[in-house]
Amino acid sequence: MLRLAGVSGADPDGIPWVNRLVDAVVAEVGLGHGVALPVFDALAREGMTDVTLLAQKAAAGSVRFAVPSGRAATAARKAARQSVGAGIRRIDRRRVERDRLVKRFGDPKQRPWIYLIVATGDIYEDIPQAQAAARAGADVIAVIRSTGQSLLDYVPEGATREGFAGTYATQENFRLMRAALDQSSKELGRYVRLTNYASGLCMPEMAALAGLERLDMMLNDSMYGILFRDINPIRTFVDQRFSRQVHARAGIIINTGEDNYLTTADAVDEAHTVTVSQLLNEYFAHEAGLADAQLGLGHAFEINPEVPESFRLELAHALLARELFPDAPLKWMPPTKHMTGDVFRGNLLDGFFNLVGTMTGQGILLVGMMTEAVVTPWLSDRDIALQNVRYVLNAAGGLHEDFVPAPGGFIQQRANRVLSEAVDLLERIGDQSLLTAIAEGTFGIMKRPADRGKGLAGVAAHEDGYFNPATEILEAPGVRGMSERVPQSRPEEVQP
Amino acid sequence: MLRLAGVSGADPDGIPWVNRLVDAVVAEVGLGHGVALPVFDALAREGMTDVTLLAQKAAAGSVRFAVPSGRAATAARKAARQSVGAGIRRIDRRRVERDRLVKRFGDPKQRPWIYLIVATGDIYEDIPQAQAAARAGADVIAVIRSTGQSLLDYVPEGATREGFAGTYATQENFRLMRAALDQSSKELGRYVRLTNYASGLCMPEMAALAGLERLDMMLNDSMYGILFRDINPIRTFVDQRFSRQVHARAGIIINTGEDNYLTTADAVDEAHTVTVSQLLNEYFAHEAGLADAQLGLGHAFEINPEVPESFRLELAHALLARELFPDAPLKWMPPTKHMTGDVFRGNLLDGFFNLVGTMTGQGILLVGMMTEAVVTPWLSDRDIALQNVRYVLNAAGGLHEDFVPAPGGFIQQRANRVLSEAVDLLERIGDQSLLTAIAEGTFGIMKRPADRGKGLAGVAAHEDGYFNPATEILEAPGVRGMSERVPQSRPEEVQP
Amino acid sequence: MTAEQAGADAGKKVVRPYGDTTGDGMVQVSFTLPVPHDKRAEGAAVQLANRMGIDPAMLVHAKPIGDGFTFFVVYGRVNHLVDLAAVQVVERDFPLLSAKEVNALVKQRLRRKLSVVGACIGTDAHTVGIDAILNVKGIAGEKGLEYYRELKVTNLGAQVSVPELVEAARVEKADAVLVSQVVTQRDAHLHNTREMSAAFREAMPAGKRPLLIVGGPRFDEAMTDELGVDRIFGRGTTPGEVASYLVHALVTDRKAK
Amino acid sequence: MTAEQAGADAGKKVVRPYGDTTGDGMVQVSFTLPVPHDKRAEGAAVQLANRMGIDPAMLVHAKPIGDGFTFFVVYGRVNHLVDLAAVQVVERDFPLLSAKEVNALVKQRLRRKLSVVGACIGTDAHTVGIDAILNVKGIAGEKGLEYYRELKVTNLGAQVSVPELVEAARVEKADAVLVSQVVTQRDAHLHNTREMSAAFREAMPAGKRPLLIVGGPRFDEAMTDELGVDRIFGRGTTPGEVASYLVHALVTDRKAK
Ligand code: B12
Ligand code: B12
Ligand SMILES: Cc1ncc(COP(=O)(O)O)c(C=O)c1O
Ligand SMILES: Cc1ncc(COP(=O)(O)O)c(C=O)c1O
Repeated sequence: MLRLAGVSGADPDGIPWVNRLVDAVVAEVGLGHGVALPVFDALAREGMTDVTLLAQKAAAGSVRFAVPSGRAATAARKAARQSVGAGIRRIDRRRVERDRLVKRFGDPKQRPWIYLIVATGDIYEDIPQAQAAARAGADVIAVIRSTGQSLLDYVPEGATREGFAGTYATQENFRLMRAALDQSSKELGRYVRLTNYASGLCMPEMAALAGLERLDMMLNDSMYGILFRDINPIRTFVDQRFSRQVHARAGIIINTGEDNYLTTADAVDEAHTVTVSQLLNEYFAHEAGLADAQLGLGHAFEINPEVPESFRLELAHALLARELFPDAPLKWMPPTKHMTGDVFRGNLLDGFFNLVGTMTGQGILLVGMMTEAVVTPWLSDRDIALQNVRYVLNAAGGLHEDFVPAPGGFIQQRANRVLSEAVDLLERIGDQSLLTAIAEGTFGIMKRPADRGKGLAGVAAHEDGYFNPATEILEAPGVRGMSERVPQSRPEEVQP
Repeated sequence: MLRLAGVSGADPDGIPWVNRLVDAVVAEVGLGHGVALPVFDALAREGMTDVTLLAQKAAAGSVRFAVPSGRAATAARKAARQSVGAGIRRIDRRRVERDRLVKRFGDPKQRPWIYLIVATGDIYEDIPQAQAAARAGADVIAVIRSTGQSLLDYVPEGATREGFAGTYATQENFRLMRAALDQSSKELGRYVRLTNYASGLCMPEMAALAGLERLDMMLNDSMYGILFRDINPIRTFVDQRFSRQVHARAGIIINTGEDNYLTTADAVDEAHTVTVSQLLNEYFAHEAGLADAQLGLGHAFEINPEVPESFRLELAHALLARELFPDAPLKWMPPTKHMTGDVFRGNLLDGFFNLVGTMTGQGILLVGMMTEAVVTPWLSDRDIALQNVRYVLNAAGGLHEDFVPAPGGFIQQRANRVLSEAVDLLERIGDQSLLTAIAEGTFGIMKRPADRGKGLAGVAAHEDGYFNPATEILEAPGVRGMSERVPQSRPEEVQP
Repeated sequence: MTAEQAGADAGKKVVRPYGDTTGDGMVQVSFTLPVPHDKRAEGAAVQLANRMGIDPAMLVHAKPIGDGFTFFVVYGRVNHLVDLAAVQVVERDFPLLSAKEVNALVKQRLRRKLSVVGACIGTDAHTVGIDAILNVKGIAGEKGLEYYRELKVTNLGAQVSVPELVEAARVEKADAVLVSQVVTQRDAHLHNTREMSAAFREAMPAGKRPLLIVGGPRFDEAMTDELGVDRIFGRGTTPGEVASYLVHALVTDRKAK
Repeated sequence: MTAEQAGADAGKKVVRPYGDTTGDGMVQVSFTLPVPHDKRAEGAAVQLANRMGIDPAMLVHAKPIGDGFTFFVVYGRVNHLVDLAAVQVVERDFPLLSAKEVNALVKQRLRRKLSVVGACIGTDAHTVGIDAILNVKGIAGEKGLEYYRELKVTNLGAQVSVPELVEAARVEKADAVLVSQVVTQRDAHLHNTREMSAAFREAMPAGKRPLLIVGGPRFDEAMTDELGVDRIFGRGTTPGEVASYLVHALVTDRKAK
């Protein structure tokens, strides 16, 4: 919220002013009323307009905070709405800008869109690699962030050249990469999309920064943080809601993380948990105002290739998702768990993954790398992988016409079975509660109780008079309507 | 023929006694009456029984030959029949032996049979590589012979450790490899088949040796020698007939060479020439007494992978062959022409080739190698290639159930078009003659006139009284019937 | 079996890579050079192959990537010999025990439960490997250490900081600390392991320090000294091997530590 | 452009392989060793990688093949530098001419047709390459030499013996002999080329000998002296290049021969 109000920069230790400000507020008045009222009240009292300056003063200990009431509260609310509203208008402008650029440069010619990751750990190596990937055919570039970032309770500042298996997600890195890809889009006559993560302890902030820097997609799952980062479940559900409201407003497509379950659980036995999670993600997304066209629901090609008829099982699962969510741009994830150091076999598996992708009409295809079990992708891995995708889409792009699962046959039976297991599980969850199911290890065989996990300290119940101008604006009637109207981000459908 | 009569061994220069004998006969009486009459006449006159000894004497210049007549001719004919008949009985025994071993060890569990080449250029390296391949899943081992052999007018002798891109086909090499594979068959509980070439100037001799050493398949095409080795067309048609009669008797499956056309001609434009050649090969094979189950008619995955929908075009071609020859164990050949030094891409293409093989029910699958454009296969190439085949057959072996070419769609249209082009071409050939069509470069865009080519000297018109005991026996009524009765080499169908 | 015996068993000491003929020395190499594709780039690729000892080098594939890079595939004969006698391997120098034997030995000789603390440290969140070793479920048909009655297992999970780990080891009176590291980019696994072993050295006197074990798919098992740990386990480790080693190092052959 | 210029153009002289970061030196290698799969075999694979200059070497895949062989995949950082300035390349040192220019130059300066004899020699029967250069059809959108009005082309086809070739060259008064060699197993292409050039040296005095050109996908273009030929053409040669070279060597710059 404060990001939308324009707070930026960091202290000499790299802790952003946003965080210093929130810390100061929480120390004095707690979190129960939200930070907007105390902050804008203090701003008025100090006679200031720049919230970043206020944060600096607060960090120095020279500002007092209180929860205002009466006229002071009304004034603070007004100022907050204005300030945050300006941020949201910036997001709106970036969305219009995206629509304009898509109109000018065009969308990819084919489905699925080709989605590629860069993960050098240095934004200045990432940029040329992303541009090379775009030139070689990538439609979407995902910049992987450093391993530790999801557990940082702040967003680092500036351009970064470090990190393991990826560099940090920062506003400046977003800006640099988006600018580079705008250049590539122009060169290639095709709008190249950019992706990062709205995930981890800073989910909402990431969403805001993504909107402000015109990212196009964000990894954003309702349960990933709980299961794979051991973040407190309640905090996660709250944060994902806000972040999705921002994404809805920004016209950003979310990518959910069901693929991750199959890296720890068995892809055949637990196939139905993917379906259940997709349904949950869909529900929470709709609830936060996202349109179907913004739902990059995830699923993955993770069946052990030694399993007889594994390819047909994959087809069954992929088709099931396709039929359950006909209007969602499903995100089809490549094999990872059963990839080994045998890179020749790896490239082959990726080819069959690509084939399922085109045979079942997936929306977004995350390109698999032959070195999956070895290193984060090399420049050449990406090139080989794209060549693989191109071959398959070009050579067999129309094969779905001739692919008719035999009525009552293996594929249909399998899809039915997964669906009925999913329904059973949903009924069981309905009897208990989702939080209980998560606590019991239903998803990805990870057990996560609601009263544990990282970031628990940041969870507080709303007190009377809680006020968050951002949610207020994002939930205002009409806005929801808008995102419903942008299923394919088609330029003519954009609101003025 | 003389091979069947038991002539073996070679002179100190490595020229087999068979050849020395024929040369001596031809020098004195020409080829028009066949060699049987002069040889067995001389044998009687010299009071000898061992034809090899006669050959040695003839080479030393101490035997005179004549075309006998009257009683001498009758006696010579009888002796020749007896002697050659003994050879043919040896072939019959090897066939019974094969049937017994197949019964004991079993046939491969899956279709297509997995066919692998070894080509080290040294029989003693070939053997362990073949055994390793069998252990890794190969059902058929083809031992590639040296580049020059097809133009040798004799079959070298003994075990050989030299040659380029393969070592020589010799009777001893056949024996050594068959023995090694019998051992592997026992170890694996699956009869491993052995293949070589009845092709080139020594086509008939190779066929005889294959029968004698219980080879199981032979490359044998009615036109390959003409087109790709510039061997005289008439000689080739005569030789292929005799060699096929021997194959029919020996229960050997022939492999025809249509795949080769597509290495010089375009696989899309000239697809119909493959169909035409298959029909010709089928016709000549039936005519020589081969049963449908012995017809490994060839075709190949050779469309430029850059061609849009290339994979579906391959499916169309493969299905067409499958439907035209429902009872033949079609031999499906891998990509070669469009393979490059990019071995990662190569392995991928081979995977899609394997997929077509299983989706269209091919009978024999020649395993493609990722190093096709680089080297003759390495041990590891073969292992990687087999792993590729295993993955595809295991993961997608039942996919044909769900593969239903859309009625009137791309695949059906393509198959129809190729078929109608094939019919047109056959009509054109019918109007002229096959020899003219070949002379004009119809197949593999190679022009081969009937009065040119290698081995022309060995072509002679039959004179009155021409006698070949082998053809006589092989064409005797009942024999044809026998081969008709062995479609799957099932043991219970073998003649006593 | 020791390395020497193994060498003797094979009956030969010096080998070369094998393409399709004994002694042919053939290998395959691929790499990218940061130069645009032209003849000079191809020459540079051959030069590199030559320096690697490949001669003759067949450049069989060259493909431009982006503007300034070219990817190459090279085949050829490498001139190096492999001296099997000189191979240094961390062979298993302890007997492989069944769960029953492990329990019996701990019970008889140690007379208390053996305490094991496990974690993924640093920012690494790949728990599948350490879970395979520790959790009852195990891997490859073998149960994990939790299944052993006489072992007390504390699995701290992922993204554990080094101070947290040291503290937990102290609280649990750990006999052994098991650390997993899967992310290797920029040698993350090496940095984290060194940081961990240094912290234990600092926090506890030599005699009191738990046995330090790291594992992960990309470790070189011979680097124990360099990393300051007692043992390294690599790809495909099974729980049984780890349990057997624990008994060997902490119970039957304490000096091994 | 000469090699030196090219080096200068790139603005840098020394590079390393590139995995995902400038200077990381990363390469991929695969090979088979004739040893059964065990730890010692893995150690041997790492040893070989180290000798090739890869350090650290990550052994990422090991798979037994048959009884006594193991296949390995290794990734790692190679320590060699690639010195672009030292790259020796056979750069095109003649102008690329159009068919029209070729014809014009032959007609004006030679004043007769230039006679070319082509063949696949030895037991090699791969004619697609030489046909691509000689036949009208050509390759890659360029017509072959038969299309050039002022060239007289005799294509002997496949599996031509060296004596047949020498004889044909004499009969056709060949200005140039073009030989293709595609099969390279056991260096067949090198043997055959040497045999061919020796035969021409023997059969004809230096001044009368036709220009000797070989081509094929696996030749090293720098080996002309070793093989006794005037020029070698490799992968992806086009007819235009060959025609231009013929004019250069036989018409415009006779001393080049
Ligand atoms: C599963 C997986 C995940 C899961 C992890 C789930 C979980 N709870 O563990 C999820 C989806 C969350 C994930 C996320 C990421 N991953 Co990940 N992941 C994998 C994957 C597919 C499999 C790893 C695995 O589980 N192997 C199976 C286990 C059983 O094997 P193992 O770990 O080798 O363990 C065995 C031995 O090594 C040994 N062992 C291991 N540890 C220990 C410890 C001891 C004490 C002992 C004795 C033995 C031992 O015994 C085990 C049993 O035999 C690999 C790719 C691959 N196919 O290998 C990538 C991979 C490991 N991931 C990678 C990356 C980069 C990431 C991310 C950073 C990507 C990102 N930025 O989003 C994230 C963040 C993770 C983080 N913060 O660390 C990279 C690492 C690259 C590198 N070499 O540096 C890999 C190689 C993929 C790639 N090529 O990019 N990942
Ligand atoms: C087509 C082909 C065949 C066809 C040949 C038809 C024909 N009429 O040529 C057939 C099917 C007959 C065949 C048979 C065999 N083949 Co073959 N074949 C191939 C294949 C698939 C393509 C070769 C080709 O046509 N390339 C396209 C042309 C245009 O490229 P190119 O030859 O490189 O030519 C270019 C340049 O090199 C240069 N050039 C070439 N020659 C010359 C000459 C001059 C003067 C100049 C200036 C330039 C020049 O210009 C050309 C145009 O750019 C390759 C595999 C592959 N994908 O490369 C295997 C391959 C060449 N064959 C191979 C083998 C072993 C055989 C056999 C021996 C196998 C067997 N035992 O059955 C047989 C026998 C052949 C024999 N006696 O030589 C091996 C050679 C292995 C090696 N490195 O030693 C290969 C690499 C396949 C393999 N991996 O095993 N083959
Ligand atoms: C939804 C989601 N968020 C985040 C991540 C990445 O992990 P981290 O948040 O730890 O960087 C993933 C990984 O695939 C994911 O699917
Ligand atoms: C029918 C046939 N014969 C023979 C060969 C092999 O060539 P050669 O006879 O020259 O050894 C092939 C090659 O594939 C073939 O298809």
